[in-house]
Amino acid sequence: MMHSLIQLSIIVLLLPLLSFVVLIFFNRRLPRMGDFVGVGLLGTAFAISCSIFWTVIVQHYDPAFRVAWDFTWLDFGNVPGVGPLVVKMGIVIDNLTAIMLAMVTLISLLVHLYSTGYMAGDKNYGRFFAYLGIFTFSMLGIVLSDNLFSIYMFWELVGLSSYLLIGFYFEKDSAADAQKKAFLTNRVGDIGMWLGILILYSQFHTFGYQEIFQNIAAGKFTLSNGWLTAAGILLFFGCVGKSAQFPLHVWLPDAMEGPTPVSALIHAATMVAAGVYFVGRIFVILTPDALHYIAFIGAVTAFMSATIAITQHDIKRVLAYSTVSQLGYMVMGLGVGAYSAALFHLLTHAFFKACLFLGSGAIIHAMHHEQDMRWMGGLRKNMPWTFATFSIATLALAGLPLTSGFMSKDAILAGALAFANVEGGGIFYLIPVLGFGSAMMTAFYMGRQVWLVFFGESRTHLKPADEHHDEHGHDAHASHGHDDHGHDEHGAHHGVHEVGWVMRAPLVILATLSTFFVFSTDPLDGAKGWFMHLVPTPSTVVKSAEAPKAAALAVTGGRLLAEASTDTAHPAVVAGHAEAVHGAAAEGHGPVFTDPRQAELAHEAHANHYTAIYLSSGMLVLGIGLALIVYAFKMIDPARTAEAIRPLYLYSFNKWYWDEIYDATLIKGSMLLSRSLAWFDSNVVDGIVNGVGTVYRKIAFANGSFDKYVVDGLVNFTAFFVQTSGAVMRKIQTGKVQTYLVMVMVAVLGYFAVYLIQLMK
Amino acid sequence: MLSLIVFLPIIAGLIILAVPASQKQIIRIVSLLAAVAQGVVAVLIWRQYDPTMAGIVAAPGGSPVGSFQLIERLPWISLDLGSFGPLTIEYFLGVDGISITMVLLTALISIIGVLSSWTIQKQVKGYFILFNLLSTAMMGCFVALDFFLFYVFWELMLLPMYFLIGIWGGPNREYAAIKFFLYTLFGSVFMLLVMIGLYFSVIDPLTGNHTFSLVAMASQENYVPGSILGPGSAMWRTIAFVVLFVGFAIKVPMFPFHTWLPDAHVEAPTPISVILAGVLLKLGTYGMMRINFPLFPEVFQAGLYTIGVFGAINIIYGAFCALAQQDLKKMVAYSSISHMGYVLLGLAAGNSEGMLGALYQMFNHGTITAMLFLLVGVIYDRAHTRAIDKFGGLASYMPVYAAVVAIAWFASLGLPGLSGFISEAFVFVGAFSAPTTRPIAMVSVLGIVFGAAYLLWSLQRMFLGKRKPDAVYDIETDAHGHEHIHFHDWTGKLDLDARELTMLVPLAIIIIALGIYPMPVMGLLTASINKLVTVLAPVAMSAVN
Amino acid sequence: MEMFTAIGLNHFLTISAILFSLGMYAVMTRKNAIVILMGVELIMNAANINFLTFSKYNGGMEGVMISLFVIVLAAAEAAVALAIVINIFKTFKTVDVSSVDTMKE
Amino acid sequence: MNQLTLSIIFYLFAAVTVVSAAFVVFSKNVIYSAFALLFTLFGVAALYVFLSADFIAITQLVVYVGGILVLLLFGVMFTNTIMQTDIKTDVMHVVPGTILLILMIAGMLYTFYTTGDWMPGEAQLQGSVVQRIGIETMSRYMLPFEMASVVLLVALLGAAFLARYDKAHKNEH
Repeated sequence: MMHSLIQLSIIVLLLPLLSFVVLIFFNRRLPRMGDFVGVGLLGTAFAISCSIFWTVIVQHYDPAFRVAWDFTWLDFGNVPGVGPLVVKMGIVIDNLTAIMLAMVTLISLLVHLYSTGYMAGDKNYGRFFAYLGIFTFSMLGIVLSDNLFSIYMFWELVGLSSYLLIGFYFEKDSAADAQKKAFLTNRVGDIGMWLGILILYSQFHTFGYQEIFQNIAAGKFTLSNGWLTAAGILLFFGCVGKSAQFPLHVWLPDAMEGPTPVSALIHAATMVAAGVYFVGRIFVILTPDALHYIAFIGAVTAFMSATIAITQHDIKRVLAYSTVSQLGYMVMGLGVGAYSAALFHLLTHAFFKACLFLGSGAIIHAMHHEQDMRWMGGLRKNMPWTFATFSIATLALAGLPLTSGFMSKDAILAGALAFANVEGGGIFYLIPVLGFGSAMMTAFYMGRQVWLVFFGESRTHLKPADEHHDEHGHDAHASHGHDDHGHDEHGAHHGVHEVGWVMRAPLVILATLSTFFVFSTDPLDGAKGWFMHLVPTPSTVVKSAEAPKAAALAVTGGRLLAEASTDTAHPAVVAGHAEAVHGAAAEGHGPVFTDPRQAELAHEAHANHYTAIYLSSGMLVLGIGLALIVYAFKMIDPARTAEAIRPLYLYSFNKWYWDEIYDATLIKGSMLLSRSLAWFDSNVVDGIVNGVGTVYRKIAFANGSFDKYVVDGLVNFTAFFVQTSGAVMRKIQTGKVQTYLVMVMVAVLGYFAVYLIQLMK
Repeated sequence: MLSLIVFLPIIAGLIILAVPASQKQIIRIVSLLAAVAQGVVAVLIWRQYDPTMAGIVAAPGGSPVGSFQLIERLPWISLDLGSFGPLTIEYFLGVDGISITMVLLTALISIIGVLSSWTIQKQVKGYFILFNLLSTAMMGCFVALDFFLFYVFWELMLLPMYFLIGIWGGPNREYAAIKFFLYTLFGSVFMLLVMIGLYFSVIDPLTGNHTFSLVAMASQENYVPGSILGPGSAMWRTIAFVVLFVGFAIKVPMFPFHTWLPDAHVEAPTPISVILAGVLLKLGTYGMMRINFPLFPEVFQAGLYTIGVFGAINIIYGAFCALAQQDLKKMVAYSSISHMGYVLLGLAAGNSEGMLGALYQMFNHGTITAMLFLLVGVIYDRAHTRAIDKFGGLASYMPVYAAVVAIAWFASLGLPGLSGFISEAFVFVGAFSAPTTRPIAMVSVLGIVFGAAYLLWSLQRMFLGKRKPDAVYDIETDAHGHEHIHFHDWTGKLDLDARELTMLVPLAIIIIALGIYPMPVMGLLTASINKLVTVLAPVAMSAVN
Repeated sequence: MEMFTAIGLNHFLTISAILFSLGMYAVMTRKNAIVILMGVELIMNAANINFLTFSKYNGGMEGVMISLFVIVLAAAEAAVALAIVINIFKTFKTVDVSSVDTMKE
Repeated sequence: MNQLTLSIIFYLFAAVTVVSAAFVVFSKNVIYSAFALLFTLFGVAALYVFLSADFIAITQLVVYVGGILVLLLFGVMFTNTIMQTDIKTDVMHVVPGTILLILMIAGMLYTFYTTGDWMPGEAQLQGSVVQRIGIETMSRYMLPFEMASVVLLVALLGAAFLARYDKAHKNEH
């Protein structure tokens, strides 16, 4: 009997699909192109997932909560060498799933609402909602999947919907390029993920998370530990592609070619976070080496994109790079073992970043599709609501205390510090350093953005007249209906006015969700919040390969191990109860781990909590202060600074030249290879085939030339002979062979007669 | 039952023979009815089929026809060759999991092919007679269980194909037809030799005579020790395997024997391309699974790695060549080379997942590629060109066409939820699970990206963006300010018309349905595949040698 | 009667003689080069029959072998001759040998 | 199978052979002659069987019917465009030819039937000679066999060359 939650979640999963099917076929026939269908169905889905959320999170307040259901999808029969083999598809609901369900449906619903205002008048209005539907469906699929195969399927499906939505204005070549780039880049990541899945499958002949985890825990992984690390890293590659981690981050900024609500839903809140979610799912099989790799990738990504974001002019690109940077944070968090913190940041980030994007959408809408911050300014008077919500979200992103962002980010940074300490310093201190550095930069560029957009005086009139269309990343909105009244109003602000409620309400809701009290009673410690309690760090199933380290950890780790309950089957459960008893402030707070390394990390993270708070607040002050100094008090002229450090400026402005590098090496290279192979195919391989024929002709010809001299010689000789004899006996010389033949026969018969006569005698 | 499905088209061909050539419509309708009837019979067969019976090989000591189904077995030719003993050739039909899927595919593709032949105007009568002959030959190949019978059908297939390409093809058709003919003939000549060798090496356990029955050949204990291909004569068995493999590989087509395919496709008319890619290519891999591998399992085991490497070459090489093509049809042709590479890779895995993926990929590639070629034909009818760069922005003007194209293209690049993905996925699963082919699998996974690359790129160049300056159509704005395009000398419906939809929509539905729940087809396969794997497994040989 | 029922050497020789003469007649009288070729084939068949006949009633294999080679040669001859005929046709636009008399002076 | 039926069959084939041969020679239409020749060759093959040279009979069928006759037909097709309806062949030296024909037949038959009666050897060929042919080919007639193959090759190449003479000619300049 299916658990009622499962049934509900299936309904939630299928409602967006239904909306897609209905809209894709009938949007032209329905009134208002059927947007109410999308909104209505999503509303229902959200309501149901709220009930799930309530049941799971509020009613059973249990870190170990888990219900699962699966069915046989493929039956391979009795496979030789393996025995009966089936591929199962299934759904698992635990705390994380429930939270993600609520989050995804909520943001999707808000974006649907918002789009009814933002996309109004588009000629493909209905199709837009259809695409949102298929996206939501596949995203929910990722969230609910209980096995690697189905998550891979939905993984690619979100790739598809992202492809469709980025290229929503496919008439624009830039959009078409961007969608292709996004899909292909993601595919590169997916290859890695797929190989990782294959490694695990080839060992256990199953795709299910639980089976795989139990098998590894039981030490059934026969290949070397290196393979397990490889599997982890390869699976992480999927996340690298989807969550736009370095070096596959290049697609996300270009993805801003899509309509802004899409950027908010897919490229900020949900899809790009799926990578982090997935790594969280497989967290337990990641070996320490794999985790190091992940941590470094995350840190580098966070830092790099932060530096890029500083110099961008396009309001959406700044947000895009900050998204990449924040995703880098989450990945780093996972890498350093701060599992709960990373997923917590995933949740908070989803809300405030969606708020930021929708806000920027509102601004763009109001500014008639002006996206360049250099020509904005002074909007706070015209758009108070947008201003308020946008600034709250900004502060959350920058990590100001009392915001949600503060708690999660701080937890991650604490984890990073702990990690560095546990790993024994050295190179590993790079990670927290990069983390704090990008925290500072985040504060700076967000401050810069808010100031440029909302404060000061309007700079629309400064915009050079010729920059209407040629700006990269100009919202494709310009390419349809709205355009006609778009650009004739530069230089005056009477065109700019607050957006309608249908677009304002989502902003307000999201801004509210960006504050601390939603998540925790203590504004300073997210760890005391319900999230980090309900989504505890699971204990790894990998046997710690490095014995000496384990010994080294025994000093502190051993003490924690001593506290561990005898029941090691569900360490997290035990931890949950233990925590409930001791209270959050108790020493050794956090789950109890069987693995000394994890135990050490958890301990250290708690220990470093306040250090992290001080450092990050310092960074925040530094960043925002710098922003104010530069843009508010005008003490430093950004232009001249840029001139002073021109190379650095250009390096950052051109996004570290990654696009150029890839274009020059990979793209050009593969095109060259393909052309040369095609040439090889048509000239060499096929040439050999035709060559056989040619060779035969050559032989025949050579032989022919031989014939020419010998045979023709004979012929000529015959001719000569005939001629001379003809001169003699021209009378009987008719030149007809048959005549000669007749004569010959006459002669023969003559001889024959003579012979017969001889015979008679 | 099987005879019916095999010879229905021939009967239709005879009827058409009686119809005066001027009655084009009647001729078309007759062939359509035949194809539909064939489809109905195929479905009946499918209903009767019991997926739990494995087939492949006669159970030792069990029934001589193994667990094949719908058996039809009659002595066909039996001569007394004196010193050579009696020559017995049987009319021996039967299906197991491997063949029934192909039978279903063939029936489906034949219907599609007849429908898409509607536009053929030149010598309709001759065309449809040849077409029906071809469809009989294909169906026969898939159900024949007597090697000689198989060979007859196999050869019978060449002739109509040759004429269909050579007469109804494009400008360079003679070259393409000859090339196709010579290549395949080259392959089948070797097959003949091996066939005779096998005949003299195999004894039917019941009659004690030499036999052509594939069922008898498939079980190693029927081989006469000391005979030319019997156990022990490793060298000859290897040679026979290689020769046979080449014969089938030409049909697949496997690098480096693939160059006939692009030419043949580019020159062939649309329905023939559909048949060619949809069914004929499958005959190569089907032959491998039915004849080549089970008859020489130990050689197969030894050759796994090589086969896998060739599969990988097909995948990557085909994808790269496709990336460079300017002619849309040529690109699709190379794409099917690449996709057949997956089949080879799956076979090389030698385990159930891989083989299952391979066979499923054969089925899906049949439907998907048929769709691709139909779509190419659609645009070619309108624009009279296939140059990818001569379009641009079509999606705005032919939305339905663009949508269907998107389905086909994404199915072909292996998007989850469409059937192509599952087969490719399990090919990789199998290839990776087998230690032999693991490195190959790692390399050929790259095919996923390059496949996506050329498909998406062509999609963008033809459908997205704006009309290219040198496009083959003009944009006109009507009274309401809506933009329309029109192709020169194309009077029909701009977007897909009813006939084209009746061809494409069922295919699309099949592709999507099998992408979501593959069991309807996979369920037919599993028993046979598992049996096949056990037959091929090295242990099976140790019993004989 | 016995002379007719018991198939003997003479029967075959008779047939071969008739074939030979007919072939020779064709060669002599026909103008169409191809028919001439056919005549030649007839002659060769006649020869073959003789060989085989004698070889049968003599119990030796020589005749059989030689007739084999004769057939081989016949094939070669036919190929070359036809090539020549085709060339003649290309050159003179006819296969009428009577009109091909450029060898005359 | 008794003497009588055997001989009946023999006369049947003999008749076929001779009659169709005559048709070959006397028909005015080249196509007809070609097809008549087909029957002649069949008949001759049958006679070979009577001479217990089954292998030769098969070869006869394969080479003549399969090869030469087809060649001849091709020749006809090539040298007479299908459009041109009368594929006739006209004649010369009819009178001397006919006389010679009669004389030849008469003379030879006379010789056969008068010059004593032929003594069949004590050992006659019996049954199939396939095996013995194989042995002979590989032992005694090795050289002629090889030479035959060479001859065939050369003839083939020569024919190929001749048939496309003008092409080769063009290639020269």
